[in-house]
Amino acid sequence: MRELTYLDALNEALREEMERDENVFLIGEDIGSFGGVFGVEKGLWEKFGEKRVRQTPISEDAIVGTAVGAAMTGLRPVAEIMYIDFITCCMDQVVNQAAKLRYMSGGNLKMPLVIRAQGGSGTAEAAQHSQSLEAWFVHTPGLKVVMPATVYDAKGLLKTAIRDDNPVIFLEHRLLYNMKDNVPEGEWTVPFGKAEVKQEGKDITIVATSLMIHKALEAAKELAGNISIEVIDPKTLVPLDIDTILESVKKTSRLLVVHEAPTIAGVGAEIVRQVVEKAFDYLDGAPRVLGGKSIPMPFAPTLEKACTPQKEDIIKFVKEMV
Amino acid sequence: MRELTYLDALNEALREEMERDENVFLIGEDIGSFGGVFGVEKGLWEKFGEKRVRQTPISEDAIVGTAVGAAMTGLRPVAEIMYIDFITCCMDQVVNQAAKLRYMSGGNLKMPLVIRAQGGSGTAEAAQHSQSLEAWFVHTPGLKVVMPATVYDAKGLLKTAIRDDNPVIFLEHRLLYNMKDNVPEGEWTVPFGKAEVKQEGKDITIVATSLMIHKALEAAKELAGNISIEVIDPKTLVPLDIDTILESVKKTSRLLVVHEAPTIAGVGAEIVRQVVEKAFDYLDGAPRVLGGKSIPMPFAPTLEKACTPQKEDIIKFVKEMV
Amino acid sequence: MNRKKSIELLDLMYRIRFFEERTMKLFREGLIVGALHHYIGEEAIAVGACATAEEDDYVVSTHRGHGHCIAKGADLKRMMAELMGRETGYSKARGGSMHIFSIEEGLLGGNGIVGGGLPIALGSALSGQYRDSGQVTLCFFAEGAAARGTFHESLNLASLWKLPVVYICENNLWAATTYINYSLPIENIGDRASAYGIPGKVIDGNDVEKVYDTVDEAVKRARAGKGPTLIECKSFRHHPHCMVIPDTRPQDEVMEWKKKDPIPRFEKRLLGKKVITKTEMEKIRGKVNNMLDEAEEFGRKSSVPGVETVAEGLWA
Amino acid sequence: MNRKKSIELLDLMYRIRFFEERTMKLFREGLIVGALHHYIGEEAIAVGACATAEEDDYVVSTHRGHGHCIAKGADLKRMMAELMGRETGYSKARGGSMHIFSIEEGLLGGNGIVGGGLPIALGSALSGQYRDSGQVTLCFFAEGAAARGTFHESLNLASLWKLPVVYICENNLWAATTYINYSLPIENIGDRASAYGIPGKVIDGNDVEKVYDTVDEAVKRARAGKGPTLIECKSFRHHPHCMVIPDTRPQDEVMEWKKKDPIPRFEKRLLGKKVITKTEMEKIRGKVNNMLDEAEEFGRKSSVPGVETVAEGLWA
Ligand SMILES: Cc1ncc(C[n+]2csc(CCOP(=O)(O)OP(=O)(O)O)c2C)c(N)n1
Ligand SMILES: Cc1ncc(C[n+]2csc(CCOP(=O)(O)OP(=O)(O)O)c2C)c(N)n1
Ligand SMILES: [Mg+2]
Ligand SMILES: [Mg+2]
Repeated sequence: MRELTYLDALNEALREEMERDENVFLIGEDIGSFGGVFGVEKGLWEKFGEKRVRQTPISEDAIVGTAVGAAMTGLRPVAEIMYIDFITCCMDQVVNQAAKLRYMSGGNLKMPLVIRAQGGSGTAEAAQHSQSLEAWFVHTPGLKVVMPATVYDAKGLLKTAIRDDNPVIFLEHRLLYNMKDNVPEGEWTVPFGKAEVKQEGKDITIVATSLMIHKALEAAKELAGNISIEVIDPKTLVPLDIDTILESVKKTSRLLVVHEAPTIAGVGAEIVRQVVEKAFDYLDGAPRVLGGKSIPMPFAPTLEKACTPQKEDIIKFVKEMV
Repeated sequence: MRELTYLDALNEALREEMERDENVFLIGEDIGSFGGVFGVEKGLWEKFGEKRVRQTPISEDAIVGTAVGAAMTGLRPVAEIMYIDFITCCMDQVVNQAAKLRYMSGGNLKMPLVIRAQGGSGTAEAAQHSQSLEAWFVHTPGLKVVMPATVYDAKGLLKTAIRDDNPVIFLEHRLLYNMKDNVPEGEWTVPFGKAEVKQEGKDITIVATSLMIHKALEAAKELAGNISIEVIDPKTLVPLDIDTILESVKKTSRLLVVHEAPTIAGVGAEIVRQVVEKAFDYLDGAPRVLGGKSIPMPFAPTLEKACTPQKEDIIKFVKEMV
Repeated sequence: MNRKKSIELLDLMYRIRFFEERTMKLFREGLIVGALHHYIGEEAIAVGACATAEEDDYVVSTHRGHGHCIAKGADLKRMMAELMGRETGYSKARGGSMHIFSIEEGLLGGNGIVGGGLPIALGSALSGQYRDSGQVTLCFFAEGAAARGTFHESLNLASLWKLPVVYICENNLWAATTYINYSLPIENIGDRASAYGIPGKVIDGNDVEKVYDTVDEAVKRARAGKGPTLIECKSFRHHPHCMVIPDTRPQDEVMEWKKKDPIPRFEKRLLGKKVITKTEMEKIRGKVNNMLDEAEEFGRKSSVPGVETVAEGLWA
Repeated sequence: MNRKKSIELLDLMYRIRFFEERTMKLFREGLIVGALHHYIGEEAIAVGACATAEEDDYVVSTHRGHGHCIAKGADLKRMMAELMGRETGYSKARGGSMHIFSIEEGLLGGNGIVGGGLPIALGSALSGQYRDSGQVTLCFFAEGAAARGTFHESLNLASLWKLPVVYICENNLWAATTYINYSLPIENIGDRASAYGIPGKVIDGNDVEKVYDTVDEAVKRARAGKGPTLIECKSFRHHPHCMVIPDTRPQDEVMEWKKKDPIPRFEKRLLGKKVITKTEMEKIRGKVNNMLDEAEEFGRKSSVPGVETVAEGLWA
């Protein structure tokens, strides 16, 4: 075991996959000698050279388009969109091309493509740099959607994503980049579609994504002794391991979903939909979603905080629900 | 009363609003002398001239950007995106600009902007011309989202949209364009945030949007005598008239939401979320969503049909639920 | 151009023309549905351009893509079956007219999104460059697409990276019902090449040999690692935008362009140069017609895909 | 340029420079948070350009927008309060550094999306044209944005519609950590004007008078209904991309450009022409410093917005 940051873990995953398979290459802005604005690609340009670490102009459509065309023709691109907010500049390539071409070709082609981006709020960068857009991609047939919450998962899921023959939207959270954890040496992968019970409990199930896993765990810790909370990280939203969630809800009879994206029409609503459909009779009370407010993320840190679920909000919800 | 098509109704709304307010102008592709590829703008170029009916190149970012900049500075643009699928080519302008600028400006500016588009499937145009993307916009703070299902509402809601000082995503369904109905002479508007009970019933509530209202009404007709179905058209998804839905569910104890967009992370899930949160104790069974399959829309008409809710599917669901 | 090549090109032009005419007939009969954009009048571009390509070169096509597929060597049967919504079609009836893919034959698909193919062509070009395989990408798009941002991002990046791609702009003057003076503030799209520091050509797109020669030079340049070229081919479509939109173009404009029809023009040249005789020409036409009878028959006899297969082909 | 105007420009350049220096200090003190992009080194562009504008002309700005706001006449107090996240800020602390709007003063906001402002400028320009009000839009963007598709769509449409907009490209050679040779395959962005059939200029962006004269001509042209101009101003930012990214540029490049600092250069010219004395200059600097003390004080004393107000300003 050794200590790694989430950032290191991503970096290691990229390095190992590039070593393993020479068809893997990186494309994105500022990923060359600087190693990415957050440092995810640190050292890779030096190691693999310009052929495989391709720094682009500010041309998101071209970045994802290049990745799509390359993936169709035998390469395995990992594209970086610097902030998930900027994926709005290339949604056609993501949604109409990457997601659909394999099916539209009758399975004639493969699309082994990863689009990495980081998102979320918490750095006072305001509405155009603070979004969590996973619900859009979950709603779009043909995309897999991944949200690693831990150092271990960051590495293991990214490796799985790169080896997948389908387009994967890989969503990091920039507040997690410096999070450290002890993880094994050597290589590991984390499977898609397998949720993890982060903490067992019996009074209520909390399903949380990305950064919110950590807030949920803090809340669970604070309530420990009074309320026993089961915390589940789905890790991948497509495919979604609904079975693990259902199993938990059948035990606890209560469900709270926590995510940073706005509550309205977010992924939480989808999880609630599936749970009520499949475990209605097990529920002792209404499942709820604690998500962000439906407000463009304000700049001022106090307002920003007020728009995003905090540990205190989770505790409040749990107390109301149990 | 006189007979109008949905298309005529839209056309009339545009004409009347342009007559009423000279700041209203239209912008989009093929909307000049041809009057729009579906004919919504028929005759308007002749009547109002090139200044107010602005035919553009194929430049969706420029179309919506022009509308955003014009709306900020005193005009009232109505932009047409020919197929909602093409809004992927200008999501930044829609989501990061139109939706957010007013809030980001601290309320310093107004954004009286309508983006019209038509969507849905049923014409064998395949995956890039058959989407229903309303969930994305409902999930995006700052946008109003409107889906007229009738001739009357098409006109009345479009007029309301044009008079609204906020950005409105106005989603038509091309299979409705030729639908005829008897509607009054003269002008009317239809308010946002006011659902309509299209048919009263007591056994189950169906909330359906756009074209699906008509399928739901057909299903209700077919089941009449056996199962009494209440059919509700929310008309606007933002703002959503959840009260009317709740009232109905409290009466029927059962909820089915029907929409054409994929079930997964669709608007149906959101309606279910709100209903279980606010009326859990009134429910006699799990609320469900009948939406499209999570598959890029196939070209072949049989497959296309299999991906989209049909009257028979609604009947099947209702029978399972009641 | 030698005799064999010339005849091959003529043959391919017939195939496209007759294929399109056949699809019109089948559309009217209700056997083809959906969006159908015909290439009639523009055959010289696809045929001249694709004739310069090797089998493993890539073609990125458009909504008006039948011509590109046929010129690149696609099987008429499987194309027709696709348009007719049969499971034997290239895309198993998932794609239809605008989405005929055949990765093995280098066909990277049409595209329902105008300008949507331009960024994809960057990727296939990069792929060839990456493997050092010499593969070139021919990227077709039309003058309407030249107004999209993707045109700019693509040509800029292709030039920066010296990607082996040839941009072939099919300027048929109209984008749906929009005349070019509503979309282009300058004379020639080809002149935009200078904004990217690449060669730009503006040529008669109804002259198949001219297209061949110009694209050939660009392909050689691309293969030699010297980067992209932008080639604007002036042409015209004889029919309305698609089957469900009436013609809005001045009839005399249409008539003028029909006089410049690339097929009779090429026939005349070949007859004049005695490369071919009228009888030989008739024979080729007959053969192509037979091929289309077979293609139609193949489509008619093929099954529509079963509803139970609907999810097949989604995930790899 | 007359004496009064010259001094006004110098004054504005000081304001920008000192404002930026002050925000750096406040950032280090933790009183300003978030993304902070400084304009130091590029003052001549905003000041020269905005000096040609009328009060009711529009300015579309960028992520590096403080200079544009100040040059257009924004109040330093309300700007500083915005950056400090106070409710007295231009955008009531909803926007922050990248989103300072003041519709009354013609400030249509910065933009967190590179290239996101270009299409918006079409709209404000159209607005002026529509009302026949003579209002012109100055659209700022930098060389990084010139690679985005929005650049192309915007210049194309502006030219087609002869919109009253002046495109001012602030080429500071670097986009975050990306040098221009990674984004531009030609020498000058200004040369791309020909692709749109509009005038293009490439000028020294550190020469405030040159900027003034060039933009002035373009503004007059726009006001006369003759359409857009593209002006590339070569310049350099003295500091790293933003407060949280270290400098990656060769230090000798930075040193070379600091020698071309537009402020001492303009001071020297004014002193040489005896338009101003050193004492007068000192006085202006003192005044500007006082203004910034006041602005800082105003920010410090203003309240942060109450959490209960968070939804205010969303819906009209
Ligand atoms: C992004 C986008 N906008 C609009 C359309 C609708 N549309 C389909 S074809 C077409 C005209 C295309 O014109 P052009 O590029 O000149 O090609 P042509 O049909 O003339 O071959 C339009 C506007 C689309 N498919 N995609
Ligand atoms: C569409 C988009 N892509 C990427 C970014 C991240 N980003 C912010 S500023 C910047 C560099 C901008 O360079 P340039 O346009 O030259 O402006 P400068 O900072 O040099 O003034 C980048 C890449 C963004 N904000 N928007
Ligand atoms: Mg055309
Ligand atoms: Mg720059």
